[in-house]
Amino acid sequence: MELDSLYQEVILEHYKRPLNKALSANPLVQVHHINTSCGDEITLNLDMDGEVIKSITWDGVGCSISQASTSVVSDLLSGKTSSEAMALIEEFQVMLQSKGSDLGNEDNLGDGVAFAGVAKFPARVKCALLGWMASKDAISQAVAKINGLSSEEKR
Amino acid sequence: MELDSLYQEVILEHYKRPLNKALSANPLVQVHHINTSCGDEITLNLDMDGEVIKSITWDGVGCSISQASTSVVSDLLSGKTSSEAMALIEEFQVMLQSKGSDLGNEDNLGDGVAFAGVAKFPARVKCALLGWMASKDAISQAVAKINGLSSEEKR
Amino acid sequence: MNTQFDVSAVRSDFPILDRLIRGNNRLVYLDSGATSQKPVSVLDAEREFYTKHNAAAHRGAHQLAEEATELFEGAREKVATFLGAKSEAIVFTKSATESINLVAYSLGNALPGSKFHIKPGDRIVVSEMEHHANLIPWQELAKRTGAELVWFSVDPNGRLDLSNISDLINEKTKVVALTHQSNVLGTINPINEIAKQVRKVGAFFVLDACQSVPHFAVQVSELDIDFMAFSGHKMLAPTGVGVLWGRQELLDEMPPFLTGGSMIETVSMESATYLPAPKRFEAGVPNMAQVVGLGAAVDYLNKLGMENIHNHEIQLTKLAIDGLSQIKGLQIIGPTNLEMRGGVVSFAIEGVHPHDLGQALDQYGIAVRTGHHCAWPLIKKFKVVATTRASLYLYNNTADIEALVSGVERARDYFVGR
Amino acid sequence: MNTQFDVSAVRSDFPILDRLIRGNNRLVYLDSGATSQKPVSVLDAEREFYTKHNAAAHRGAHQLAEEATELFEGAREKVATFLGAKSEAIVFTKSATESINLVAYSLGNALPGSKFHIKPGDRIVVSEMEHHANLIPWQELAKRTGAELVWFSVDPNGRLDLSNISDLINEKTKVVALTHQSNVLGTINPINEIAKQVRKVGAFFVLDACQSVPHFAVQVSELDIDFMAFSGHKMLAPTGVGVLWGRQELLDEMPPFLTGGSMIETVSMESATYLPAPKRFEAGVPNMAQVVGLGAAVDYLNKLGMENIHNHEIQLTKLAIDGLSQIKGLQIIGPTNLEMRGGVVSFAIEGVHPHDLGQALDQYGIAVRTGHHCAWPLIKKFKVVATTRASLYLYNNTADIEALVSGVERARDYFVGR
Ligand SMILES: Cc1ncc(COP(=O)(O)O)c(C=O)c1O
Ligand SMILES: Cc1ncc(COP(=O)(O)O)c(C=O)c1O
Repeated sequence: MELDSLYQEVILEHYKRPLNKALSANPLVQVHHINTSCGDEITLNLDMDGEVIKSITWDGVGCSISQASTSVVSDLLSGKTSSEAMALIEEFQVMLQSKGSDLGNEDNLGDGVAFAGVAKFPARVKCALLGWMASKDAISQAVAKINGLSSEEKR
Repeated sequence: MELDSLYQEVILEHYKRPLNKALSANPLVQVHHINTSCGDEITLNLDMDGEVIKSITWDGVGCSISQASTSVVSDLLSGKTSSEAMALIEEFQVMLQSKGSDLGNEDNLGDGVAFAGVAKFPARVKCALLGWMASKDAISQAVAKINGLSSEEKR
Repeated sequence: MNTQFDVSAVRSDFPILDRLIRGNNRLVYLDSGATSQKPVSVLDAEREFYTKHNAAAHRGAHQLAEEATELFEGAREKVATFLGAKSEAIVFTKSATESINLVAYSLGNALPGSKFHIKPGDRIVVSEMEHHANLIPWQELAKRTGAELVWFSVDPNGRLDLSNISDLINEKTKVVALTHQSNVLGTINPINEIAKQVRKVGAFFVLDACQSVPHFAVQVSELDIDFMAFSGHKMLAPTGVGVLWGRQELLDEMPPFLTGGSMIETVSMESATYLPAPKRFEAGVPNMAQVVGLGAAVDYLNKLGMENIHNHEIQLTKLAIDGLSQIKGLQIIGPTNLEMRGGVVSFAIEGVHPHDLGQALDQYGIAVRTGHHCAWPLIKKFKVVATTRASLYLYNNTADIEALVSGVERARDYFVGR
Repeated sequence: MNTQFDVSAVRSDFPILDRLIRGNNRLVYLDSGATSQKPVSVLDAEREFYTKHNAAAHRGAHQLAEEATELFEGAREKVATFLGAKSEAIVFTKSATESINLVAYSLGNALPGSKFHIKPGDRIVVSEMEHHANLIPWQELAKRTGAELVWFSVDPNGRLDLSNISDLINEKTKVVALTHQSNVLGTINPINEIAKQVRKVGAFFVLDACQSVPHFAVQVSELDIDFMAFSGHKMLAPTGVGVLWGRQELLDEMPPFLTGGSMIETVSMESATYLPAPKRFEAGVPNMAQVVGLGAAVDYLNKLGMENIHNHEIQLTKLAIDGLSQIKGLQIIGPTNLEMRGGVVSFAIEGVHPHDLGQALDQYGIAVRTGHHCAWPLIKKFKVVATTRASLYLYNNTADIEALVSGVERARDYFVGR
């Protein structure tokens, strides 16, 4: 059944047991994203250790795709530098907009490649991207904040 | 050719040599009517002799149908009482709204029956009615004026 | 089932029902609340208009223009008769959304002194179960005029809470805009009961009939309302056509909305005067083919009979509610009794997000809608993220309902296990 | 004639051209300025949408909804490419009339402080040759906002009088709304020349492209304008669909016009926030089948080539002007040279009212338009009651023009004698 090609085992696994789904206290950055076409929402906290992402924690409601995908991204990006993270987000986005032709590089995206099948369902691409776009937004804000701080410190 | 069934000889005759097409001075009532779908306009003057229509004179621009029809009505109604005139206008209107089934009574409508063919061309019905509706309006106003006057006189 | 209603004959008029979905599944179309499918007779009427009579209605003395005008105005008569209305009171728009915006903008255009003028302190009343199309235009009108927007609540059974009606609809109220049937809950609202209070305070009553006119007999002569809006595409007609019915004396006096050709009486460079309704509100070359298609849709509905259609839908609705209620963790959002209720069934299942459910159903060939159904405040009120909605129409049969119930069960098992 | 352009092949794509008129006359359709005829490929595209893919675009995760969305958005891309524009800058409306009203109402909705806000003392510039659709919305906006409406004159040759351009378009000017090609005169206006002055004062330039986009290549990237409006039905597409193109950064910022479903970001009972363009301006279930038909119309035009179409029309226009000019008492209303001019020929004949002429031509199978052509102030300016207008399109051939010229002669003889 084709349903399994969309809902890969690993997606259902992340959906049932999501990673990092508990908001950290006093985060460096908090963002709130909504999928306006369906009402799914997430809140995402980001903490950095210098250039390196210390943790991404989150909470929210949504479909299995958006929940699992947020679980995957929160895990994947921890320990990466902000620029490494941004590149991975870009790679994931390209895969999802490929309409199914790009199967993703597991070495880079890890469990993220399980979402390659979603690209064949245009209405669901936004679900898969929700957590990734929230992460991207949070990282940009964090970088701006750190640069702002350091330039302030320099003054 | 079917064109002749619309443009009967008598219509073209009235169009080329319209009757009463010169406005009387100091009329009892003057009305101005426009066919908003094409811009044709007429000004029509009405004078009464008690209950009897003394004259209908007019001026204006329009197609052969509206010009000829106004010529016909101005001639037909002269000498009629206002209620006779209203009945004839009603009769003409019924003929034109019959879609061609009512050929009109020549004893009553005179040259007016030449417009029976117009009823088959819905877009032209308004043209044929322009002068008749203006006459109806003018007669109503005249009657109101006369009644107003006489009730004032009675007082 | 209904003996006067031969659903398999009906189905053969709808070519799309032969489509296979996601491989080899028959199409089970349960999304008619979003848009309905079209019978061949409607498609043929449109095509015949284009291939034989196409010309600009009301704008030419030639034969095609005459024929186009007759077909266009003939369709207006059909719609009028269908609603128990006069032709002159039927305004063609592009959609219910335009129809409602038309009323809101026209009121907003009225100058002080006009009975249509809305001013600060005036009140506009809506409800929590409105579709965005019958909510946001009134929010915006309230903002533009300084009027206050207030609303009826919805109770946990999905019915309007009328307990505070005389607080809500008071002497300040200028407009009451309500839906006839909720597109999420299926609830049919007691219009004439509410109308009594609307009449008492002299407000205008605007009815959103998008989900009622396609599904049961609606006669404006029996409803004590002032305006009514609906879309053709939800009642077998082409996309791109809607209707606004209004009381003739109001339509003739209200300020115009869209301005342009064919709605004018006289025009100079400085200003213009306007024709009475319906032309007053139909600026431009109209959506002629779509209107002609709507006329054919009305013919089709009349042939079947609105009473029969409604009975058929209600029988299927009962089947659906009974079947779905058996499913573990499933909650029907909306009334579960069939009194004052139409063929729209929304539900939520614990542990299965509507998006996932809709996706699984689609994989089995079953088309439903998931999300907030353009009624976000209502969805929030029921404290769910979204719902799954099955909405029925005359071409659905018991097999469709059985497919829905077993599909939902199967999907539930897939996501949460047995 | 044009070797790249096989008009008899083109004609075979238009079934209506086989109609017989008033007995046994072949149809000579010279009223494309009012509305064009439709090729089979457009009708087939619409029908295929309904019989295979019909569902509410952007509103469902099921397969039909996905396909409908793809077809709808695919048509948007076709239209964008056709105009040299970005997809996001193409807004689908019901007509040019709606498109122009959209801009006028959106500006009227802007609050003080916004760059779109229009206030007393501001100026709106139009011209004497505007169609009512590009005149009355601006009269009404001027009335609502207290702005002043001023206009370009038209000279006796039917050209815009630009001598006072810097008086008209000055630092008070907020909007300049002009037609690309006059629907009465055939005049094509020098847009970029006027745009220089519009840019200098920082006003918005709104172009009515109803009579240009269907007839010659229009690339928004080459026109220094801000908004452009046109209708599908005049360019082979179905009735009920129009386009507004706008500069992306303006569309995204402007206040919405029609409000309702599918154009929102978030909604509460009190207020809503809105998506960027194009969705911002496409409230409600869209006119999907008509948009898909418009996409097919664009395909058809592209296949023939806009350059070829224009050349073909210009050759026929020359024939028409030359032929008609020979007729005693006939006056062409509009330019008689072919520079900056399209295939619309208006005329008047002494002693023959246009209505009578139109009626006689109809009797011979020739469809023209007579009257004020929704441009009443222009007709008054030329001191005629009305004109007769022949308007050409790609399916017309030399036989059509010959029929027109001899028909007009015959009619003239009928009404005024030889
Ligand atoms: C120049 C011009 N502008 C605007 C319009 C209005 O177009 P529509 O009636 O399709 O909205 C027309 C056609 O009627 C036109 O020729
Ligand atoms: C209750 C209700 N009102 C209004 C609308 C809006 O209709 P449309 O999108 O056709 O304008 C809909 C359907 O979407 C509806 O269900």
